Formats: sequence, C-alpha cells, structure tokens
Amino acid sequence: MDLIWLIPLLPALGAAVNGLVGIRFFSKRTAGLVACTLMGAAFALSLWAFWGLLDLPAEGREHTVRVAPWMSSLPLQLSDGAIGTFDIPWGFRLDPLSAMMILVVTGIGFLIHIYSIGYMHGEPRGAYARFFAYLNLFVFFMLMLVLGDNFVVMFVGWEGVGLCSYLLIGYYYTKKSASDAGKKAFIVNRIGDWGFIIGMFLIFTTFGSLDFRTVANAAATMPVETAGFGVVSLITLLLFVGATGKSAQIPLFVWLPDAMEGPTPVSALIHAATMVTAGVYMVGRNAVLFSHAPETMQIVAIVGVATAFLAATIGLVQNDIKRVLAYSTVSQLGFMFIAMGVGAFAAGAFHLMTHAFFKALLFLCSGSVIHAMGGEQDMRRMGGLRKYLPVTFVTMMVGTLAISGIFPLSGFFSKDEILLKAFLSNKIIWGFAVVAALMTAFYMFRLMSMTFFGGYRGPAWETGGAHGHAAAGHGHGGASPAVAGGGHGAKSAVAGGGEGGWHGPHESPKSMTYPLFALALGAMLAGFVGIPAALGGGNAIEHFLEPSFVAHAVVAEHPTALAPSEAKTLSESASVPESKGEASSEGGAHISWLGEIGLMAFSVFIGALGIFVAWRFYVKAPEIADNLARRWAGAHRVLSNKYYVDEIYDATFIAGTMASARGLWTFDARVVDGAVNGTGWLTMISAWFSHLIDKYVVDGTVNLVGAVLEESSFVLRRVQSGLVQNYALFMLFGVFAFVSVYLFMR
Amino acid sequence: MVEAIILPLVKIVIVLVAVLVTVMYIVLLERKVQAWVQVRLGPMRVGPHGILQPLADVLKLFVKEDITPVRADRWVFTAAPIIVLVPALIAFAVIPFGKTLSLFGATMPGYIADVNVGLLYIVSVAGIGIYGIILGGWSSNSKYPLLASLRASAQLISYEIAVTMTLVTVIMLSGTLSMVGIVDAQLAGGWWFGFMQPVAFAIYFIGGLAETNRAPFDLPEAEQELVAGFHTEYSGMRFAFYFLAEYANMIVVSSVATTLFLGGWLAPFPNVSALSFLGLVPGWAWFILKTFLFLYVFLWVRATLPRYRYDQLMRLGWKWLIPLAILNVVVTGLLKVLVK
Amino acid sequence: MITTTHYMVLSAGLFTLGLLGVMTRRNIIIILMSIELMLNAVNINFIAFSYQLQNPIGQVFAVFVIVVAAAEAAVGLGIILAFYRNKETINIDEMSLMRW
Amino acid sequence: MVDAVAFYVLAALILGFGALVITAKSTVHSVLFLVADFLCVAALYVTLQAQFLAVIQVMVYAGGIVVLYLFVVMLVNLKRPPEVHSDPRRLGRLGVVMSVAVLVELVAIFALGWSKPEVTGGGGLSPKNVEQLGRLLYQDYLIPFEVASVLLLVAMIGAIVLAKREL
Repeated sequence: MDLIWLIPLLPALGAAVNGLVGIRFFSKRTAGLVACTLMGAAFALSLWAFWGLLDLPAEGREHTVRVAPWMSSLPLQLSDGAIGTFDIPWGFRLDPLSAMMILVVTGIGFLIHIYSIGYMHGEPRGAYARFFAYLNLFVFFMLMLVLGDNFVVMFVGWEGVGLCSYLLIGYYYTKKSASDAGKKAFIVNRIGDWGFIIGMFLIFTTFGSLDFRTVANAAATMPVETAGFGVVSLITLLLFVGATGKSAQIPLFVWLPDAMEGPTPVSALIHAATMVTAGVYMVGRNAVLFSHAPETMQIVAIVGVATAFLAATIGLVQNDIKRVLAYSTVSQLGFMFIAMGVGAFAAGAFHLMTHAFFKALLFLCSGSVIHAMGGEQDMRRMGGLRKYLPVTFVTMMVGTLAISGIFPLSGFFSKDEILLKAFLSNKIIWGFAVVAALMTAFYMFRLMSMTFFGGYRGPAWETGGAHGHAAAGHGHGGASPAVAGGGHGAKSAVAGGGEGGWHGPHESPKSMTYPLFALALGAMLAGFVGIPAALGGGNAIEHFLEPSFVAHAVVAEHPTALAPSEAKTLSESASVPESKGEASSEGGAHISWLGEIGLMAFSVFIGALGIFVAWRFYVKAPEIADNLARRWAGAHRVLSNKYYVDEIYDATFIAGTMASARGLWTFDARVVDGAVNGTGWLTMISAWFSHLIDKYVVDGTVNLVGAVLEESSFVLRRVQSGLVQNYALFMLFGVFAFVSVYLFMR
Repeated sequence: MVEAIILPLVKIVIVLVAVLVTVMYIVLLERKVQAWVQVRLGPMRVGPHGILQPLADVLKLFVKEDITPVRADRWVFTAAPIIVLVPALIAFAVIPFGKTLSLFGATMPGYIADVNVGLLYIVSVAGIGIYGIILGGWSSNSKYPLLASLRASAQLISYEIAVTMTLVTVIMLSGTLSMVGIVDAQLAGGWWFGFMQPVAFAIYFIGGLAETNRAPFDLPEAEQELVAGFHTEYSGMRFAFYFLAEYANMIVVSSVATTLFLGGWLAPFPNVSALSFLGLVPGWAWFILKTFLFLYVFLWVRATLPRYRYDQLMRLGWKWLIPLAILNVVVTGLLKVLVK
Repeated sequence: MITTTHYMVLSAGLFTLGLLGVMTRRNIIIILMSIELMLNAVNINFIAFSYQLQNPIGQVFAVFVIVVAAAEAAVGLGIILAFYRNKETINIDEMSLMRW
Repeated sequence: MVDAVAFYVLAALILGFGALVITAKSTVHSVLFLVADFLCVAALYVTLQAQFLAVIQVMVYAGGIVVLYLFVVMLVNLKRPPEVHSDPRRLGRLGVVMSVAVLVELVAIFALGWSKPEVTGGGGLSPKNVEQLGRLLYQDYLIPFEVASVLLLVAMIGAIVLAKREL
C-alpha cells in the first residue's frame, strides 16, 4: 500500500506520453492502447490497494504516504496568536472513503476509456491523441484530489479537474458554443474555488494545520456551535461554496447543462460520475468539521433539496437527451447533499458510488444512441429505436430503473437510505425529496419512451448527413444541441467514410457495448454492498466508510480531552442525527422496523408511479402531454427556459459586472488619468526649475572646480617635467625625510 | 713569516718564469710541428735545429719601434695588452702542479694557493681577459681591429657558457671547487673524469680551442678577412704582450684540462700495484707531460683543420655545444641521484 | 680595529657617489652604471653585516641583488638601444616626451 | 693591522674609482673604472670571508654585465657627444646638495654609533663558504632562488625583444 502514489502517476504518465509525443506521432490505435493500458494498470493497482486496506482492522483503516516535501515548513502566526508551522508534503492518504473513490474513478474511468476508443473513432489522429491525453490528465488530477492527505494537495487536484473539464468541454474548440460553455464552466468554478481558498486560509489560521487528520482531531475537541454562527460554521460554509461550484448546486449549477457540449464520454466521466461528485467527497472528507456546524448543515440540506427539486422540474420538459441527463445529474447531486446535510455522510457517499455507476451507464447509452442517430440529440427526432439498438435499450432500461429506485437495483438502496435519514431529520426536506424522486422516475422514463418506444420520427437515412445539417435550422432548446448534432453528424460521416456515410440507426461497435454491459452489471449489483438492516443486510458500506467520518484519532492523541469530546458527540447527535454514524444510528434510530419497511415500499411505489405516468403520457396517448403543455403554457415556457436562470444571471451579475467595469473605466479615464497627467504637468514644471538650478548652480560649481584646477595646474604641472632625474630627485627628498626622521626623532 | 710571504713569492716568480719560457718554446714547437706536418724543416738557423730561435724573436720584439696610432685612445691603447696578459698569468695561482713539491730540499705544497673556489676563480679571471681584446680593438681606432674585437668577445662569451657548463658537471662529480680537491676526488674515485665525462671533455676541448682563438676558430685574427685581427695596430712590446697572453691562455686551458679530466699530477693507474713504478716519476713531471700532450693536440689541430666560417662558429656554439652541455649536466645529475 | 661602521660608511659613500652620478650625468649609460654602483654599495652592507653576525644569509641576499642587477642591466641596455635606434641620442634630457 | 691597511686601501680604491666612474669624460673610461671598482669590491668581499661572492662579483659583474655595457657603448657610436644638450629645468645642483645631505646624515647616524656594530662571536662563516651558500640557496631559499631565475629568463627575453631590430 506504500505504492498508492503510483496510482495517480500512471495516468499522468499516459497524459505526458500522449500529449507530448502522441499528438505528433501516435496512430489512433497506439494512443488508445497507451491510455487504456495505463488506466487498467491504475485500476489494478487501486484494487490491490483496496484489498490491502481491507486486511487492516476496521479502526486502523488509514494509511498515509508522504512522498516528498513540497512547501518547506515556515512558522506563521495563527488567529489565536499561537504559532503554527505551515508545511505541505506531497502526502497521499488511503482510507475507506478515498479507497471507494479511487475504485470508482479508476474503474469507471477505465470502462469509459475503452468506450471512447469506439466513440471517438471519427476524430482525426492528432485530436484523438489529444482527447486521450486530456482524459488521462483528468484522471490523474481526480486521483490527486481524492488521495491528497491535506487541503493543498486536494486543491491541486481540485483545480486540475476544473482545468481538464474546461479543456474537454471545449474539445471541439472550433465550435463557439463549445468554447463558450468551457469558459462558462471554468469561470463559474472560479467563484466556488474562491470560497474554497478562503476556507483553507481560515482553516489554517484556526487549526494551525492543513492536514485532514490533524484538522479533524483539532475540530473534534471544539464545542459544537449549536448556539451561534461561529468560525467553524464560517469555514464549512466557505467550503460548501466551493462544493456548490464544483458539484453544480444552486446557485452555481448553470455550467453543468452547457457542459454537455463536450463529447459524451466526457459528460459521462467528468460531469456525471467523478468530478461533479468532488464537492460531495470534500464535504464527506471534512465530516467532522461539518458535524460541528449545525447551521451550515441546515444550509447544505436546504440547498441540496432545492437543487434536487428545481433540477428535476426542469428535467421534465427538456428535449435534448443529454440535457435531460444533465439535469438529472444535478438533482441526484442534490440528493447527495441532502444526505450530507442531514449528517448521513455514509449514505451520501453510498449514493455517490451507485449514482456514478448508473449515471455513467445512462450517459454512455445516450452516447450510443447519439452515435447511432449520427449525432442527433433531439429526442423528438428519435423514437422506436428499440429494434435498432437492442443492447443499448436493455442496458439503458437497467440504468433507468436503477435511477428510479426500483427494488432491487442499486439506486433503490442508496436513495432509500437518504430518504430514510431525511425523514428522520426533517419532514419538509423529506417531502420535497420524495417529489423530486417522483419526477426523476417520470422524466427518466419519458426519455426512455421518447427514445426507444413509439414510431421512428428520425430523418430518412439515405441522405442522413444532409438532414443532420438541415436539423440545425429548426432545432429546439437553443441552437447548441442541433449544431452539435450537425457537427457530430458531419464528423461521423467523415469517420464512417469507409461504409459510405450514415445509413440508418445501427448498434454500436463492441468496444462501446462491452462497457455498457459492465456498467449495467455494476448498476444492478452495486447496491448490495449496502443492504439496510431492515432487510436483513448488514449495511456493510456504512460500517466500511464510518471511520473516515469520525475523529477516532482523538482518543489516541488527547486522552484528557476524551471525555468532553465524547460528551459533545453525544449531545450533538440529537441536533444532527447519525453524524457519528454507526454508534448513534443504533442509539438514535427513532423508527420501528415496520416504519422503515413502509418507507421503502413508499419510495418504490413513488418510482413505479412516475414510470406509469410517463408510460401513460408518452407511449399510450402522446397527445396528453401536448395538451398539458398547451394548458400550462406559461409554466412550460418557464421550465423549458430553465427558470430563466441564465438570463437572470446575464441581466444581473454579468450586466452588472459590465456596467461597473464601464464605470471603473470612466473613473480611470477621468480621474486616474487626470491625476497622472496632473502629476506629469507638475513634474514638467518642477523639472524646468530644477533644469535652471542644474544649469546655473550645479554646472557653475563644476566649472568653478575645473577653473580652479586649471589655474592651479599652471603652477603644479611644472612638476611633471618629463625629466627622469627630477623625479629621482623627488624620491631623494623622500629618502632624506626618512633618514632625518631616523636621525632626529628615533 | 717565511712560510707566509717568502715561499709564495718564490713560487710565483718560478711559475712566471716557467710560463714565459714555456710560451717562448711553444712558439718554436708550433712552428716545428707545422713544418713537420707540411714536410718542412722549420727554423734551423739560430742554434742547432733553431733551438735559440725564441730568444732571437724576443730580442727582435724588444728592440722594435713601438707605434701608437694617431687619435687612438692612448690610455686604453696602453692598458689593453696588460689587461689581457695579467689574467692569463694570475690564473696559474690556483693550478696545482703537484701534491707536494721539493724545492731547494724543502718540501712544500705544489701550488701557490688552494682556494675553495679555485675553479670559479679561473673562470672569472678568464672572463676579465676579454676586456683586453675588446678595448684593444676599440682603442686602436681602426675598423679591422674593432670588428675583430667584437667578433672575439662575442665568440669568447658564447663559448665560455658551454665550457662553464662542462665545469659544472665536473664539480658535480667531485663535489668541490678547489682544484686540489678535484684531483683528490679523481684519485678517490679511481677514474679520471676524462673517462667518466667524455662528452664534457670533448665540449671542453672544443670550447678551449675557441676561447684561445686557436684554429679552427681563429676568426678574430683571420688574416684573409680582417688583416690581423684585434692587434693589427699593435707592434713591438705590446704586440708581444698579446702574443704572450694567447699562448699563456693555451697553457692555462691545457693545465685546467689536465687537472679536471686527466687527473692532474696523478700517475696513470695510481691504484694498480703492478704499475706502481710509475709513481717513481714525480707528480709535477706527470702534470707537465699531460699538459704538453694537450698542447700538442692544439698545434696538431691547427695544422690540420681549415678555419670555420663565423656563422658556422656561432651555430656550433649556440645550437650544439650549449644544449649538449646542458643535457650533459642533466644526465649527470640524474645518474648521480640514481646511482647513489 | 675595523668595525662594521667603517663598512657602512664606505657603502654610504659609494651609494652617494652613485646618487651623484644619477643626479648629475646626462649620459644614460653612465646613469645606469651609477645605479650599479649603488647596488654594490647595498651588497657591501649585506656582506659586512653577514660578517658581523657571522651569518651567511646576508651573502644569499647579496646573490639575489646581483641577479636583479643583471636583469636590470640587460633590460635597461635593451631599452637604450631601442631608444638610440629611434632618436639617435642617449641624452636623458631628450627623453622627456612624457610631459604635459 | 693588516686587515685595517687592506680595508683602508681598498676603501680608498673603491671610492676613487667610483668618483672616476661618474666623472670620466669618455664613456669607455668610466666603464673601465667601473670594472676596476668592482674588482676592488670583490677584494673587499674576500677580506670579509665571502670568497664565493667575490668570485661571483668578478664573474657576473666584471665578466658579464660590464661587458654588456661595453658592447652598448661601442654599438652606440654618437655623432655628437651625449652631454651637450642640457634641459634648463634640470635641478642638478639641488640633487647634488640633497645627496650630500643624505650622506652627511648617514655618516652622522653611523658615527653616533646607533647601528650597534660590535662583532658577535665568530665561526658562523665556515671556510667552506660555497657549501654553506649552496645549502641555504637550495634548501631554505629555494623559492626565492627559483623566482630569481624566472626573473632572469624574463629579463633575457625582454632584452632580446627590445634590442632585436625586426622580430
């Protein structure tokens, strides 16, 4: 397990090779091979590390490797006047949480790499290698993020994944909408990073260290800020701002839908499975801090549920297949934050994992569909694809059922866990969450039916490429998807030049379908690691993850501080239930076995209801949907325009920024430049005076000196007669002087 | 008192007389040798086989008129021959003719003085001799002597370096500068340095020829080029002085060579008992014998070899003898270190 | 009895002679020779003191002085020759180019 | 007694020749007097138990340096005597006065016996003068010795460069 630092290094190697050498020299085959091999190796290595971790006793499942010092230690003064040493090593930390994360990242990343080989085959050679270089680089940074044992290393990964997502969203950089979306994602993330950085500073000045374990232990000894809004609350709030940026929560979720401009594997890997969950991971990593700040927990929960609800409503009416998935991603992330907010860190992490599986699966399936449709993304131009893409259909159905929380697929267990914890903590949050779950099931099955059932509404496929372009004209929901479709169609036509253009929806190549199978398997089975106690399961995942969320090292470090810290944890377990995981979930479970079973049945019923309604609307009688849309035209418009959030932001922040910038410019032009010019004038005038002084006073002095010297030289230069003997005579004077000294004043 | 003053004076007088007589007869010997080499008889008139010829020459030189050129620098003109002659004579002060010398029945050391820097003394004194030549040529205020004197001094200085280098090797072998010490060192070592230092010996011989302006290096008095060299303007007694000085220098060179390389007064194979009878002959006799051997080689060479050209002379001196001598010093040092 | 003082007076006198030569003569060769005289005066002091203290180190330094004198003579005469070749004179008063 | 006589005679000769050197009309004469002076100094060295130095004096000074002077004197054949042109700005007389003043001061210092001239115990200078100097030069003063030889080399090259007409 001391080799965990190799895990990030392998993808980095791949990125370096593909990026520096591959873009020039590698064939597509070589590039893909290099990337996938290194990813496979990383996956194997992380599996090995995972088993190594499992061997350890449950409490001691933590391993820290300090590879090298990074920032040499320098003492800094803290807020309480004490002196903390600021030293940052390249440290990697393997504990249950990060172990699960690296498994998810490398595993799903590996599958998606393989998928990309087939999906990107239409790209020109250089761009192909570039794509894989970016992808590897992303995995590298992601692993840095999850493995870092202090905030700074984590921040390196944090920024790195932001950069990679920018690069990959803007992968088709010749397309303005794509590069705009990239910039948007990057800038919106900056806002969150600002919060994160300030949080880091605050943490250091408060705890005198940036090491996760140290901070957690220090925090565990502090009182829970039930009363007021203290420094820990501030820290956690700032960190949460960062999390909203990275994980697309209100108010910073606007970048994620646009991020769908990137290639579909990218959407699957970065914007569904891994990067967007970084915020959730960060919150879980600092569970101790958060559990000491109830106010922040409330805020987190509220923001989470709001995001889940709103995103779900928006998802109801979107027509772009990938955008539907994007909004469902946002709402699922909302679910995770609900879990974090109610203190069910384990449940959140659990949902994170399962969501990674089925959301990646769904994205890849949609990618397969788009691939099959020659780049078409508008669901209204699809339909009845069931018979053309059986594999995709089956796998995607699995994913849909999973996300809808149908027993016994993975989504059921995780989402149900979250709903349970929410029910225990706050009924209102639970209500909204349930409605969001209902809508989730609805729009997901709407997507299925619009895509796979009914009659085929797509373009005729003799001249499919041309229609792909024609679609650009009357695309719905903004120009970008249709343009993307057109562009992609053109690309696939170029790629498929061998088989003579796009002829009809067709099943994807094996390199794409095999990952689908693998992920579907994952989506089906991933849930069984967390069978709740009510169903006779041991809820293994929570037991496994628990040590990551508590400051167990406190016991070892300050035995004296043990008692108060324990007292605190107990007292806080009332306000923030389950925050201490296993112990208090045994002690504080205020619900009977029957009630728990009832909740599960209810959530399953919710999912089934959503599915049934969607079936009713879009398969049986499609006109109902149109009637509804016509009757609620206003609401429909609002929803399909995503609550005008982008427009509001444009009107407020961006326009405001512009206006203030213009104002500042005017200020600059008038006042600052005026001041500068004024100073210039003053300088010139004073310069004129000083010039006079220079001319008459200084030069006068100099000339005076010169004149004096010249006059005196008339006398003195006789000395330099050029006659050797006179010079010798002077020496003789010297001798005479010395001898006289010796003679007279010995 | 007697030991301190009288005996040295007596010795000095003896040595001077001996040297002058020897010079006179070396001149005769030279003429004879050349005559024999050229299958002639040589001087035969004055006395049997011209045995009295030198006396006649000396007489002639004494009675000859002594001319001083106009606008010559009189003082220097007069001083030059003396400056040449004196060093040549005082060099004999440190030359050991024998370990001991029996004179009037008394036994005394066979040398005038044994200075601990004897060899250097000879070298420096020889250096003084150059002035005579330069000044003689310069003061006679005529172009041939001037050129000749410049040539002579250049030649002497150049070859003095090589010769001194060879002396250095000898000093390294003997470990002392005193002439007597050197001879004793050869006795102790059992080898004459001539055999231990053949290269040095050869260089010394060539250098000696050059230093005494003897053929084949007698450029300064090359009749064909500059009438008679630096003493063109001289006549009578002063000329005699130059003449004396040259031959005295020959004797000095020869006796120094004898002392350094041929074991001085030592009998051949002194440490071979079978040849101990050679020890019956007194040391000074051996010394004189060896010296005359050397002198004879001088004359022989003059009669045999043609004269060098000046550039050849310089090239030989600077590009062959000096590097060779330095190399010899280095090799000797290395051997001395390695053998010991 | 000859004490070191005698030698010192002698060397002082010789030194002063050299000094006078440097001061008065205009023939640069003779000036150089006067400098040689001064150096000899220095040497006399060295030797005299090495005799007084019965310590040969004084003679060592005299050797070094002689070395320096040789170098000085060589370079100085070279300069004189070069100068003479250019200006046909060795009068030091005509060597006064370095003046205002 | 004897050494006193020797000293006074030699001192007289040295000073006399020195005076002649700086007063002689012809350069050649002053060169000659210089040689004579050096020889007398060498003799003085001998009386001071510095035989090696005496010989070196004769060899290097008389045999080398002064010959160099003589050459230069001969190479420099002047059309007009060197002393004719005299710069009015020369302060010759002042120089003479100063030199004499310095001499007087020095003599005063010595005569007042401020130089501690008592002779210390003899025997430090062995008759094997050469060995002594050799050991000193090659053991204690090796570095200065080498530096001096480098100085000679530099001077040689410099003299050649200066005196050679065309390089």
